[in-house]
Parts: sequence; structure tokens; C-alpha cells
Amino acid sequence: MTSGQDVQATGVVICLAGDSGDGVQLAGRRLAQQGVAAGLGLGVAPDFPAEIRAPAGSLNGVSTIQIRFDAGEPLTAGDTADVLVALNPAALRANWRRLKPGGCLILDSGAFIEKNLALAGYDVDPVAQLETSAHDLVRVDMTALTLAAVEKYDLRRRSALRCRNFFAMGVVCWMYQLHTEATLAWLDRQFESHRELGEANRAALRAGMNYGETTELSARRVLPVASDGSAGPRRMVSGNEALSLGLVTAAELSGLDLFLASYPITPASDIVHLMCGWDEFGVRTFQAEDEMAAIGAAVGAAYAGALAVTTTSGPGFALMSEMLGMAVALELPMLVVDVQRAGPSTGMPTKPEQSDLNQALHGRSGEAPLPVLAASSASDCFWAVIEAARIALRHMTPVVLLSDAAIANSAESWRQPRLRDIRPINVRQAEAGSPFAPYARDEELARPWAVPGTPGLQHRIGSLEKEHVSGHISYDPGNHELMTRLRAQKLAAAARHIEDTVLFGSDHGDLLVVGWGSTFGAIRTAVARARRCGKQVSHLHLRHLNPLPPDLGRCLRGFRKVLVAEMNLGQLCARLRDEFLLDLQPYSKVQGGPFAVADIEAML
Amino acid sequence: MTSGQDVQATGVVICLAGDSGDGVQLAGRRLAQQGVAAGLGLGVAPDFPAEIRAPAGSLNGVSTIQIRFDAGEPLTAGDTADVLVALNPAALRANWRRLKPGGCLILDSGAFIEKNLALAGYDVDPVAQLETSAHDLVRVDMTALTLAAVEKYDLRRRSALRCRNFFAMGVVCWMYQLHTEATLAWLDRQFESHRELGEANRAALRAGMNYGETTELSARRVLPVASDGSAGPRRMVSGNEALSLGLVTAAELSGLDLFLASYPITPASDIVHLMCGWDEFGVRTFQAEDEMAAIGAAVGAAYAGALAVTTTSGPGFALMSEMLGMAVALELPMLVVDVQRAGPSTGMPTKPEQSDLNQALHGRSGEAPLPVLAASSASDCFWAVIEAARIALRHMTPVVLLSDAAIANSAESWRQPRLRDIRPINVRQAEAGSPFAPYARDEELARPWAVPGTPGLQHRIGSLEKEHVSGHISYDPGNHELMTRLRAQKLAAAARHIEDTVLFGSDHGDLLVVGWGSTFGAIRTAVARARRCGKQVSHLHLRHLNPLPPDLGRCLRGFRKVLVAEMNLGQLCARLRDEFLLDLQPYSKVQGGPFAVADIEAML
Amino acid sequence: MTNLAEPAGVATGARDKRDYRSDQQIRWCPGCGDYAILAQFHKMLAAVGANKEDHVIVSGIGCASRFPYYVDTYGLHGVHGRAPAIATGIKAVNPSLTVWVVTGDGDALSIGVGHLIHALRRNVDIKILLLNNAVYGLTKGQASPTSFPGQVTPSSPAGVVDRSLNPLRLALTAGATFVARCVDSHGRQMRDVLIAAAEHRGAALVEIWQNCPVFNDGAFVQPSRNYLHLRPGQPLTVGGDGERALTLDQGGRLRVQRTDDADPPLLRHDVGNAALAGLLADIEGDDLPVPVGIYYRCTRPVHSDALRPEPPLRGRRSAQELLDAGRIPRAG
Amino acid sequence: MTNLAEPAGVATGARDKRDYRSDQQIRWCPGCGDYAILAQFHKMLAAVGANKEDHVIVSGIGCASRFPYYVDTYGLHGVHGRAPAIATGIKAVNPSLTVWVVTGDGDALSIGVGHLIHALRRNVDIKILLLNNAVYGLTKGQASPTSFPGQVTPSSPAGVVDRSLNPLRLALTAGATFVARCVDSHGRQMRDVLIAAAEHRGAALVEIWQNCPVFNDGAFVQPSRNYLHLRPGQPLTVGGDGERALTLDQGGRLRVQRTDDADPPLLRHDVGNAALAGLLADIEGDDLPVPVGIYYRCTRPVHSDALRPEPPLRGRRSAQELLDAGRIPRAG
Ligand SMILES: Cc1ncc(C[n+]2csc(CCOP(=O)(O)OP(=O)(O)O)c2C)c(N)n1
Ligand SMILES: Cc1ncc(C[n+]2csc(CCOP(=O)(O)OP(=O)(O)O)c2C)c(N)n1
Ligand code: SF4
Ligand code: SF4
Ligand SMILES: [Mg+2]
Ligand SMILES: [Mg+2]
Repeated sequence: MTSGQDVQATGVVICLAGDSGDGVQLAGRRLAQQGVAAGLGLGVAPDFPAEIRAPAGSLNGVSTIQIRFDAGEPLTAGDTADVLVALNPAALRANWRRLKPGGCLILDSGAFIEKNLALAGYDVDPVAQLETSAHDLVRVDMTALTLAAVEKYDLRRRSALRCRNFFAMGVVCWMYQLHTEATLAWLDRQFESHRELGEANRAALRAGMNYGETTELSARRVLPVASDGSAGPRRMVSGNEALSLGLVTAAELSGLDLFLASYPITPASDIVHLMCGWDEFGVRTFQAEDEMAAIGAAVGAAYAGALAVTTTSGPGFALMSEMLGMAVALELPMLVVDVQRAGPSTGMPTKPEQSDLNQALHGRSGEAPLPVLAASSASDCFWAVIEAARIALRHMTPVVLLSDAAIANSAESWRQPRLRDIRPINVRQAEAGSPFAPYARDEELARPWAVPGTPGLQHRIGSLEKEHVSGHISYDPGNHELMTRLRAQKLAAAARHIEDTVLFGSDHGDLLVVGWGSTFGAIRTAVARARRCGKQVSHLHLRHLNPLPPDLGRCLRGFRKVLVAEMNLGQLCARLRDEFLLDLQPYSKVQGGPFAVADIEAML
Repeated sequence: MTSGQDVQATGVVICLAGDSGDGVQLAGRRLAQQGVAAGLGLGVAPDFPAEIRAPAGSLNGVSTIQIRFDAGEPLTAGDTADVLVALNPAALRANWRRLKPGGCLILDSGAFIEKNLALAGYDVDPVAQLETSAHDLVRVDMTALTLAAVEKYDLRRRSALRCRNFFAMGVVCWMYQLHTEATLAWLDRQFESHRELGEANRAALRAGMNYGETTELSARRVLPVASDGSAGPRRMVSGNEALSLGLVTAAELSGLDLFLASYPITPASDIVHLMCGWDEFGVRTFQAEDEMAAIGAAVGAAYAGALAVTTTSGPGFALMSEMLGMAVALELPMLVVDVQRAGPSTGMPTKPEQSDLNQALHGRSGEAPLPVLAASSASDCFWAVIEAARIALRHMTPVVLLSDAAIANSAESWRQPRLRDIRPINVRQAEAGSPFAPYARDEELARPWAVPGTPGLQHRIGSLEKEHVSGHISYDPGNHELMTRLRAQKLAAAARHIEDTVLFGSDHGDLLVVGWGSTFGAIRTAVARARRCGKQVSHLHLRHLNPLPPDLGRCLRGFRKVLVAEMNLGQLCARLRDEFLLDLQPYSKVQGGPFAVADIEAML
Repeated sequence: MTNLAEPAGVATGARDKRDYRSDQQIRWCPGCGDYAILAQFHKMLAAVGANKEDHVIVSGIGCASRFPYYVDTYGLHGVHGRAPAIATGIKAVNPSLTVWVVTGDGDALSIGVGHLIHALRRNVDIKILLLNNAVYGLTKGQASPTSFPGQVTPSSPAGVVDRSLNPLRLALTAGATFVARCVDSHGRQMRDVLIAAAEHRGAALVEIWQNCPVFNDGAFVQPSRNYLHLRPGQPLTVGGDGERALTLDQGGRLRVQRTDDADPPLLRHDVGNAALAGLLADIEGDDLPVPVGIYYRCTRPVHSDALRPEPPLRGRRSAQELLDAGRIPRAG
Repeated sequence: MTNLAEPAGVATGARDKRDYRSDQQIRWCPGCGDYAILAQFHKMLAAVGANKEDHVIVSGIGCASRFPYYVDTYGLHGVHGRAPAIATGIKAVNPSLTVWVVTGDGDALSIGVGHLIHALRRNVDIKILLLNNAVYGLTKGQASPTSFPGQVTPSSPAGVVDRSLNPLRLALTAGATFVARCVDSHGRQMRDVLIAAAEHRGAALVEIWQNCPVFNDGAFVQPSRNYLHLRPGQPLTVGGDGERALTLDQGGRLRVQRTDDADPPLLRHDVGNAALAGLLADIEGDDLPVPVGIYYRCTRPVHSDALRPEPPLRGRRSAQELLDAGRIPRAG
């Protein structure tokens, strides 16, 4: 099946950059929220330093948030920006390349002082040079203006300066005629116990708006026209948020309690931070002493009848290898979510990568196959995790879901679904009285789930090889081969439920780009552009990495050339080459950052 | 390159079977030693129960050892036996299928009593039936004869009965006219502090010989003619022994101390048991609290300048995933030996399998490539581990060496080499005064090894991404891509040193069987037989699983059909299909036991 | 739901110990101390009138860890060292189950010591039976963390040099709320302790000295030392004649002293005194007795209560509310 | 080779603390307690006249674990929780190095507690600095095993419920031969303890209370409690006036009492008394002081000595002998 729907590169991209202490992420998110409230589609990509607090004013300490507003749902936050606000020289230096030719550069001239220039490594003040460039340069002394705006609240100088982020947001809101009511109200709520600070921030925000108005700053800039809203309201959602919402939804769809056991690790920790407040929704979270305990507790919870989940990232995922192998042997339903980051080892903890696929597919001792899925965008995490839960519960198997740092932290606008429109997840726990054999199998090759507390179904399972049907310990050679093959055939059973593959573009042609995970937006956008230029190129994005969709081979064979674009050295590509013996070529980017649309375009 | 040398299926195969308390392994090994002392080639395959002491007389408790004597070096212990000695009904039941038609079956008739028949699950006494079979049946009341032989030593009945193993050995020695002097002397030494027991065992051994003589038992049986011994003496060696010897040799060849850190696990524990007595040879062993500590200590030892090793099996290997990824990032030379057993999870701990290959190749987070080698027989462990050490030290990388339970416990005759005939291993540790950058690289892409204690070379390495050359922490996108590719290119550098592939048989033809690891003997024997029958079949056995030999693709392309025979579901096969896009077919056996020659013949 | 007065899974009607045997053939070596422990476990279940379906036994890997197969309750034979983590998960989602962990000295104190400590610290309501034979049985005799200095094993031919870990001291340090020691050959005492552990609400650690006749025979036989049977409120007398007892010296060390000596006063056992329990656990040396029985017991909130502040399954709010919320509720 | 009188790597000529700084930019947050600790560490190195090349600093992951980058010695920044294992390997193959482990409370006591315990139990000759800020700094503020009950964190919005682990008590339980506590803001005292640790031969654990101004500011400020500076042989007086001191009650518990009260007699600090060290480590409660300084010190054979009974590198036997031996020599 193919879809001819196209993707337009439209909208505006705004980039706020400052020191990590400047609060640009906060202001940026508020700005994004205001856009969503105005009915716009949204793409948000943050980029923050690895250190908790890198030295103030240094290049290492720069924090940036890029926001794209669009009429529809944009697929990325954009390669380049229309507006860049830089709160200090380091922020400029780290980000000036993002600005489109002719784009608007807004600097806090009050922060371009010698000390800061030196910290940023500028020998000469870059502003002189910028004045002669093709940019629309706006120098505002935000430092002074903010201090003046909040003067009456009698804050320490440092606290007063912290209001610059909302001044900057105010300037941008004015430029695009965005309302700020919701943010003003939010500031009220947020600073309930620090009234003064709340007032100061409100004042700074208004001052920024006023500054724009009085200086008639770039009043020409316009936002895309918002869609009419008839398709229902949208909200802003990050990948980790959507994943959390998806987990709770999956639990409700299956009528189970949700148990989440994790050990903190960037960029997955957020999920627990969110969900630990949701006990009213049937969620229990458990911060374990390490990742082995986390997955161990999840195994226990699965045995005891809950929808069990553990969330982690690369190094923690590696530590789970042994227990994940056990979960395969025990045939218990559970989810392991790996929010990938750049490796190997500790690597670059805050940066995205797709290099744990091999570990997910193969990282266990013995023959221990399990389903592996990937989410392709922030909001898609919601759907991906529901699908993962469905497979785990239908086939009694652990399932690995791959996300990554780019998806986890980026945000999108999203039309949240209605629960009643989602297919329920059938769960059959064995009932007392039924004749019982723990390793008998149904037509999905699933064994029965008999939960402790159910009278008459007492049984023992374990990590030693088990006899088919009875589940007793067995060293019988033929039985081992049978069990090994049955565990593999479960994946074939799961494959039967995978929906037909949807190609973007034609189902045959010169070039097919295959992707998975967070590369979705960049690939789709690039391919759409290329198609508009008349190129014979299509895009196939995989959700199911193991088992693969049954019709995948047919799809791949329709093209003269197939590229597999991944943020690794070709892990999916190797899997597909083995499976289909087609000369697929890897297209790799391993730079701790997502593909830009331009990266993909370069190879089309 | 190909070799036309052929393999003759010759020699005799003797099988001793009894309860695990009966000491058949001990007697079998003595018997094997006597054969080696007589100048014969040897293949030994033990098969013992998973439990420490399974219930006496039960099928679970049967322990068997199969011994093959040959003029040359036999490649396996044989599919079927010429002689089977069964010390009780369970031993018969578990093993009668091994006996060749017309083979000689020797039973301890004193043990075929009702209780034992019931324990073995025989409803009727099988002996009656056997008498009419094509076997050469010999019933000896070993129980009574042994008790009589040792009567004068005034032992408890149980201890006296424990001498039956040597009675049985005596019978076999007589049949084949094998000398027993060395064993008699060995018994003396072994029971120095229990003289009486030693004497009793000697008496039982002699009684067995005498019994054979006086009853003129099968005096027709003959041994193969021993080779003339001019090629030097042989010894018997098991896989774990050869591996240990190889480690000590590698340390001496490289001029380093050897540090072995491990956590006990079947079937790898033996290696430590052996080496912990070798401190005079520069060996230090450390029993860690778990596998993470074991590999952690090995990493520390490697950093401090030793030849560092850790030995383990599947579940322990899984636990090492995270630290192994770190070792890749740190680029330190070390060896991880995985003596594979049947999985997944705890699986069948005493049984062999080749299913950790995927884990070895891919079981780490991030892009963390490393060399993977496999040993193909007991004595080959010696050479494989030296090769692994050479690669680790030349390219500054952790290396995984795969063995398995079949290799580890089986034994072979072996002409031990002279150290001076083995190429030394060059090690260059950085010296004080040299200008120093911890991540500068030589032509092998190895970084320098600067060992703590060396003045002036202080430096810090770590698990975060490092800047090329300087080794400082770096989040630079381009640097990360460069480092990721450099780590991968080290493997290409290692590949350049791999010797030309030696094919057994012609370099083109109808069928090529590809194997790795412990399947060597069975495949080689089967292919040799098929070739003698005129079949166009060749055998290619891989030592290097990553990187692959540069000429491998050419070798594979010479054949109409290529089968990859593995004790897993096709893990090497998948790797080769991806690499060469050839339609190689897996031939799998996943039964917790090695391929028999007949298994391979069946598919030729 | 659980409540303190009537522990979960403990019904009133007593049954026969044979009811609790599973149909599996037992595969320990002849003479192994594990048999005696299993027998007392079956008796304990009968004594507390346990409903089979409400008990779960979780284990790691080792000879001791085969335990679940031999009891007709729910059971999970896990991987090496991680049983407490698995048990924590079981208990978290169904606090009304009675969850046992059966583990060995290697399983619990070597590879698994982190999980043990954290389960005790959190006061997870599980009962941990640590079958201590001071050796790795299943892997054929290597030294374990409780092996004795000087013990010769296949991996320590010159004798163990490391100090041994004291499981009771460790349990107290970690914050266990029930700490006891038994000996495999003292059946009655073991059963009483097991019953008390079953009835305790919170993390219990029971160390059981278990003889491994194959690899460490007689390891715990200490002919020169007496057993000191700990009884709440009773003086800590040593030996049968009651003429000697434990006292505390000024450096905070326990000493044996004649009971007719008035100063310092005789100590009485107080199961609620953690300091005393610690001193008893630390007892070492030929001249001091071996305390057996319950060293320490107290109550603290259990982990599963903390995890689920309110019963969630019924009357829980729908995920739709979260989906609809303008902003996602964050805690705090 | 190492010998007791003159610790390895400690030369005589004192140098300047600046000599021990590396060229890396320090990346902790402004005001972080780690700065003060690093400064004292540099000073300690200068004070003992350390040869840079003879020191190795091993760490795990966390803010504290960035430490090695900032000292111009050898250093290895490992993975989370496993520094003691790595350090054990380093020390095993080169006992003449002075090996430091720098770790955080999460690194050492959560994921890494097993390795910590076993390194201490074996008396590996390493010095472990546990920078305790009672929180996970690097991952942005979650509860650690030393977090205080009630502490609100992103993962415990209703406050921490678990009992906290006591690093000193744990170190004593595990068998550390040097146990001390310092506070980041008490520079002089910290330096003295660090020097003593550097000179100790055996496994040392030094807990350092470290303020994390970003995620757990002021966690260790306890205005109502006094510091008790532990000095060998001195009475355990509380407060500056010397009018109150610690005594031991009959249940083996520490109490504060007026010094003019004769009975029971005042306790004096005895660094060789493990029982007393344990009681001091267990001190809790507003009315009792916070002991700082060296709690305990003793000597036991160190691990690397046991590993290499004789110097192996020189005069070792050739592998050829093993190859030629008719049978492979087995231990025992
Ligand atoms: C990850 C892992 N490492 C090692 C092993 C091997 N192993 C199995 S049991 C065991 C130790 C058993 O000792 P203990 O816990 O004292 O139990 P016992 O057999 O003495 O009852 C070991 C090391 C394993 N199964 N898994
Ligand atoms: C295997 C693994 N799990 C989790 C993490 C994430 N992580 C990094 S540091 C840390 C805890 C740090 O806390 P602590 O040890 O107290 O050090 P601090 O930052 O407070 O100095 C965690 C959980 C990791 N790096 N590796
Ligand atoms: S090896 Fe020891 S502990 Fe294990 S079953 Fe045998 S006697 Fe019991
Ligand atoms: S987060 Fe806390 S511990 Fe970490 S560097 Fe910042 S202040 Fe220090
Ligand atoms: Mg044990
Ligand atoms: Mg901390």
C-alpha cells in the first residue's frame, strides 16, 4: 500500500539560546504552548548541555530551544531558523549557523561585554561583522530593559536578570502577534509562593511585548494561518510524556494495573518523574537500586499479573541483558523501554543515537528472541507503546521499545485520542478450575498467565529449560530443540498481526529510503521535497524491527536502490540484508544529533 | 588455499557408563591416559548429569565417558562405540543407542537387580532381550568380583563398591592389551594418605585384567597401531586445560604478567581451578563477587599493564555487557573467554551450544565493535587464545574468545609445542619521556598503552566520548563520528593480519559446509567421508568471526550451495548473509549436544 | 488487603505438612542439610494453615535455590542473586501474597548482596531464608563470602584469606525488621522461627546454617562453643548450668562472666534493642557462645504500603482524564 | 615493593598543591561542595609529597565521579558503581601504586554497594572517598540510598520513605580497616583525615558530607547537633564546654551525660575498638552529636599480598615447564 500525501515545508522557526541558567527552555516551552493554544501545529527541539551547570557564559553551557509553528503538524523542528534570539555571545557562537540567510537575529547587547566575549572565545566582537551581513540584526539591551522593568520588585540582581528569558519571549510574541494570557496566568500559578518573582516575570514579559511595539520591531513577520480547530483541540507533548500517557492508556485498555520499575538515567528518567505522581490512575512506580533490580521487579510484577514496565537507556539496557534473557525463558509479558543515547558505554548521555538496535535484537545469551519496536516521533511514542503492550500481552513475551534522546525531549502538537476509539487489549489470565499446564500454548503460541493468588493454579517456573506443556525442568535434547524453535516461532505468530506496510510515495521507483525511529520527520520531509522536484523516491518507515512486517520484502524489491538511513553504522541495514539478501546500503550519521532534512536531501 | 588431506574414520571407541557416584569419569580418564602413553591419538567426550548428586541409580544420575583411540589425531570421540561398559541399568538405558551393531556390551550383572531396574524405568529386565540381539554381550558380576578382590582391605561396603570403576577399566585394558603401570603408580600417589583405598583400587584394576585373561574375553579386539612417536610425545589435554596453557604461554610470549578474574560458573570454572595453582608462572587469579566485578578487575588490570582475562559462560557473559562496552571505549587490551552452554538464561548449564555468538558480536549498547574468535577443539583452545591475545595487544582492544561445554570437557591427545617455535607477541608500553597523547594511534589504529607508575605519562581515560588524539572529554559531533568510525576501522586493521583461509577439499564444487567452534571434528569427518564417496563437498572452518577473513567472500562464491552448520538457529549464517549477500543456508542443531558425524552426513 | 493482626495468606485451619509437597523429585545430594530445612518449611506452612495459592517462593541459582520446585505453592526460580528484586515486584503489585525468598550464601551475599541490602532497607514485606553452607554447592565447592578463613577450596588452594561476611550483622545494618539464626539440625527451633517469620510483617532475614556434606562437611560444627538460645526477656546465659552469662564491658564488648558476679549486671535479651542485636551478631571467638533464635524484631512501614498510598485497582481515574488535561499533571 | 613503614607512592619531598592540578576545566556547579574536597585532596597530595605517577584515581559515574579529570595523576572514569572492582584489578597487578576510589552515594551505595562491600571485606589496599550529598546529582535530583526520610525529589514527590543506609556502619560491617567521616566545609580536618587515609595500608572508607546546592542544599546542616571531633584516647565530650560527654548504658546504647556524673564512667575514643566504632556510627537523633574524624582503624593482611604470595615477575618459571609436564599441575 502506498500513500501519495505530501509534506509542505512551511511555517516559522524560532530559536532561543542562552546560558543554561537563563531559563530559555522554560520560556521556549511557554512560547510553544502559546502557539498550540493559538491552534498552530508545533515542533520543538531542545539542545542542552551535558553538565548540570556548565560554567556560566561558556560554550559548554549554552542551552538552546528551537520551535517551529506550522498550520499542519510539522514533522521536524526545522533545519534552520527564521529568528534567533541570543542572550549572550556564547549562545550566538553556538547557534549562528542555524539562522536562515536574511533571518532575524536578536541579541541582548547588554550581555555582549568583554568578559562574555572572552568566555565564548571571541577575539573580536562579532556584532560589527554581523551588521554587514545579510541578516536582519536587532540589538536590544535586554539586560538593562529587564532590570528596569522589574526594578520595583526589589529583587537581587541575579534574580532580576533571570527574568530576561520572559523579556525575550515577549519580544518574540509581539513579533508574531501571539497572545500571552495563558503564560501570564501560568506565571501566577507557578510562583504562588514567590509572588514577587511571579510579578517580576510578568513584568518582563510585558516589557518585551512593549519594546516590540514601541520600536515597531519587524512587525512584518506573520505566523502561518492556524487550522480551524474542528479536528479537536491540540496539546503540546514531548516523547517521554506521550510514552507515559501511552503506558497508562495501555494499562486501562487491558484492565491491568501498571507497574513501572526503573533506575534513573538520562534521557529516560523523566518518565518516572511524570508517572510517580499518577497513582490515582493505577500506576505504581519503583525506583530500584540498579537496572538489574528494576527489570527484576518488573519480572516479579509481570508474574504477579500487572502490566510491567522498565525504562532505561543504553548502559542500563546492557545491564538488563541477563534478566531479559530470563524473561524470554519465563515467557512473561513485559515492556522494556530503551530511550537511546549516544554510545558506546557512557558515551554522550544527553545526545541521541540509534545504536542500541543490535543490543535489543541480539544482546542476550543463548537463543532468546523477542519483539522489538521503535517510536518515530514524540507523539508516536503513545501509539508505539500501546502496540508494544498489545504484543507482550497477546504472545506472553517481553517486548523492547526503542525511543531516543531526540524523541524523548522534543515536543509536538498533538490531537489527543479518545480511549473508546482505541481497540481494547484482550488479556486472559488463567482461572481457577481450568486444567492447568504452565507451558501449554494457545494459537498465538502464548502460554497461560496464571497469577499467584488464584486457587488451584500453583505452579513453578524457572530459568532452566522447561518441558513443553508441563513446564518441568527438562534436559531432554529433543525438547530443548522444540522449545528453542517454539520461542522463535512466537515471533512469526506476532508478525501475522502486523498491518500492511504503508509506503510514502510510489511503490516502485529509483530510490527507497528506509528509516526507523526518530529519523522519521527528516526523511519524510526530504523525500516529500524531492518528490515535488519530480524525483522517483519513496520513504518506508519501520515500526516493527523484529519480527519484520511480512510484506516488507515485496516493498523493498520495488526499487532500484534502497538506502537505510540510521543514526548508527548500519544496524537495521545489516538485519535487512541478512533477511532479504538485497544490496541495501547504509546511510549513517553518528554525530549525537538527529538527521537534518538537508542531510537526507544530500543523498537523494 | 585448499588442502586435500583426508580424514580416515578409524580406531576404537570405548564407552564407560555408570552412576555419577561410580567414578567412571576418573577411570575413563586413566584409561585415556594409558592410551596416550601407548602412543595413540585420542578423543574423549564426557557426559555428566546437571545435578551435583542426582538420585543414585536414576537416569538423571548417569555419567558417561566416551574414549576413542586412533593412530592419528581423531577429530571426534566418535558417534558410536565398539565397547560399552554399563555399571547399572540406568547407564545401559541412557547409552545403549551408542553401541555399534555387533559391538561389545559389558554389563555388571550384579547391579541388574530389581531395585535398579525400577530406578532406570525398566519394567522387564532388558538383558534377556539383549541376549538375542546382534551384540556381543558380556555379563560380569563386577559387584561380587570387586568385593572379593578388595576383601582384605576391610573397607566399608560402599567404599569397596567404589572400586568397580577400576575393575571395569581393567577388563577393558585386558581386551585391548593396554598397559596399566602408569595408572597403578598414579593410584599410589593419589591415595598417599589413604593407602588402603589406593591398594584396593589397584587390586580391583588387577582383578579386572585377570578376569579378562582367565575368561579369554574378546581377546580378538585390537588397538590401532600407534604412530612411531618420532614426532615427539603426546599428552592428553582437555579444552579448559589447553586454554589455560595457552593463556600462560601468551603471557610469556608477550612478557606480561597474567591476571585472571572470574566468577565461578559451569562450564568455565575449571579454568580458574587450574590456574589458581600457577602463581610461580606469573599468574594471579581472583575470584570476584560477580561477573561485573570480574570484568571490572580485568579492566583495571589491563589499565595497570597486565595481560588481563576473564572467563565465564552465557549468563555471566550477559552481565559483562556494560563493562565490555566500556573496555571498547577505553581501548584496553583484554580477553573475555565465554565457554558457551545451552541457553537462554540458565538453560541447561552442563550442555554445549553455540548460541552466544550474537551476544559476542552485538551485545553492547552503542556502536561497540570488537574481535570475536572461536576455538575448534580441545587442543585448539591453546592456539586460539594465543591468537586472541595477539590481537588484543596489537590493536589495544578487548577480544572475545568463544569455547563451549563440549570443547571444555572433552579431551584430546596433543603434541605440545615448543615455546621458541611460537612467534613472540610484541608489546609496546609507552615510555617516560615520549610525547604523550592517550588517543593518538599507530598504524594498527592502536592507541598507546601508558601504564600507571610510568613518570610523566599521567593521563585520564573514561567512558565518556573522547577527543581524537588528546583523549579529553568531547561532545563534538564530528569527533564522535570520527571516533565511532575509528573504533570500527580497528577491526579492518585486524582483518589484514588474518591468514589465508584454508579450505578442506576443493575450492569450488557443489557444496561447502561452513562451521566454527566445536563442530569442527564432526564436520571434517563427515566431509572427508563424503569426499571419499566422490561427493563434491568441501569444509571451511572459521576461527575469526569478527572481523571475517578478507578472502572469505571469494571462498564462499566457489560453491553452488553453502550450508552453515551451527549449534544455534543460524547466528553465523545471518552474519555471513548480511556481509556477502549470498543465499547461505543454516543447518541447525539445538539439542544441548554436539553434532554427530552422522548429523552432518545426513545433509551432504 | 493485608492487615497487621492477621497476616495475609495465613488462614486458620491447620493442614497436614504433606499437603504442601510438590510432585517433583528432589535432587539434592543424600544427607544435604537442605532436606531438613524443606521439611520444617512444610511443617511451618501446615502450622500456620497457609493457603497454598497465597504463597510465592522466589529463588536465585544454587542448590538452595531449587527450593521452590519442592513446595506446592507458586514459585519462581530466577537468575543468580536477583530473587529479592523479583520478590519486591511481586509484593508491590499484590501485597496480599506471602512472599518468601530462598537463597544461598553465594546467591545472597556475593552476586546478590546489593539487592538483599536494598530489600531489607526498604522493609519489603518478604521473608528471606538464607541457606548458609559457607560454600558454593552447585558449582562444586568454591569459596563463598561466608567461607571461613583458611578454608581450602578448588579456587583457594592456599586457603581462604578474605574476611567472611556476617549475614546477621549485614541484615541489621541494612535495616531488616526481623533477624534470626537457625541450624539445620535443630528442627523444632527452626520451625518456631519460621512461624514467627511468616507472621512478621516486614523484611525478615533468617540465616540457616546448612550442612553441605559434599563440599563443606561439618563446617558449622564448633565443639568448643555452646548454643545460646535467645528468649525475649530472659538472661543471656551460656551453657546448661546457668552459671555463666553474657555481660557488657565498658568498651561496649560482650564478655562471658559467672552469674554470681554482681557487676556488671547480667544482660537480658531484648528483641527490640538493635544495639544489643548488633553485639550478639558480632560475637566471635571460641570462648563465646553461638546465639540462635530471633535476634531482633521491630515494626516499620512496609514498602508496598508506601508504593500504593491508596487502593488503586477499584475506583481509579481513567487515563482519558490525563489525555484531556490541558497540561500533564506533574507531581509536586 | 610496598612495605608498611613507608607507604607506596609517598615520597618525602613536599611539593605545591598546584602541581597536582590537571589542565582540565572543572565543570561542577558554582558552590558545589566537590570543589572544597578537590582542594583538600590536592593539598593532601602535596603534604604527603606524592609522586604523581604512583597514584591512580578510579571513579564511577556521577558528579563526584568527575574527580579524576581534575588531578594530574593517572585516572580512570569508569561506569556506574564499579570503581572498586576496577581498583581491585589495578592494585592486584601493581601493589606499589596508591589507588583512590572517588564515588558518590548513589554510585557507591545503590548500584555499586556489592563491589564496595567486597572490596572492604577483602581489605583491598584502596582508599575510597564517598562524596555523600544524599542525592543523585548528575541525573538531576532523585533520591539516593542516603537521602533522608521525607526528602522530596522528582521521583519521590510524597517524600522518601525508605530508611537511609549508613555508609560508616556498612563499612564497619563489611570489614573496612579504616573508617572516617569528614564534612566538605571543615577543610583542615578533612585534610588530616585524607593524609591518614593515604598512609593507611588497607581498605579505607572516608565518607565526606558534600553539599549539593542545586538539588539538596543544606542537607547536612543540623543546627541542633554538635560535632564531636574524634581524637584517639580522648573522652568523647560533646559541645565546646566539655560539660557533657558520651557514656554507654546497660543496653549497649550511647547516651549524653554530664561529665561531673561519675557513673557510668566516661567513654574515651579508641580507634581500635570496632564495637565502639559501630555504636558511634549508629548515633542518631537530635540530642546526640555528630562524630567526625577517624572512627576506626586496624591492620589486617591486604588483598594484593594474598594474591601474590611471592613476587612473580622476576624469576618466574617458564610456561614451557607446564607444557612439558606429563600431567598438568593442579593445586592442592
Ligand atoms: C550470572 C551467573 N553467574 C554464575 C552462575 C553459576 N552459579 C550457579 S549457583 C552459584 C553459587 C551457588 O552458591 P550458593 O548461593 O551458596 O548456593 P548453594 O549451591 O551453596 O546452595 C554460582 C556461582 C550463574 N548461574 N549465574
Ligand atoms: C548503568 C547506569 N545507570 C544509570 C546511570 C545514570 N546515572 C549517572 S550518575 C547517577 C547517580 C549519581 O549519583 P551519585 O552517585 O550520588 O553522584 P552525584 O552525582 O550525586 O555526585 C546515575 C543514576 C548510568 N550512568 N549508568
Ligand atoms: S552440593 Fe552440598 S548443598 Fe548442594 S545439594 Fe549437595 S550437599 Fe546439598
Ligand atoms: S548537581 Fe550538585 S553535586 Fe552535582 S555538580 Fe551541581 S552542585 Fe555539585
Ligand atoms: Mg552455599
Ligand atoms: Mg550523590
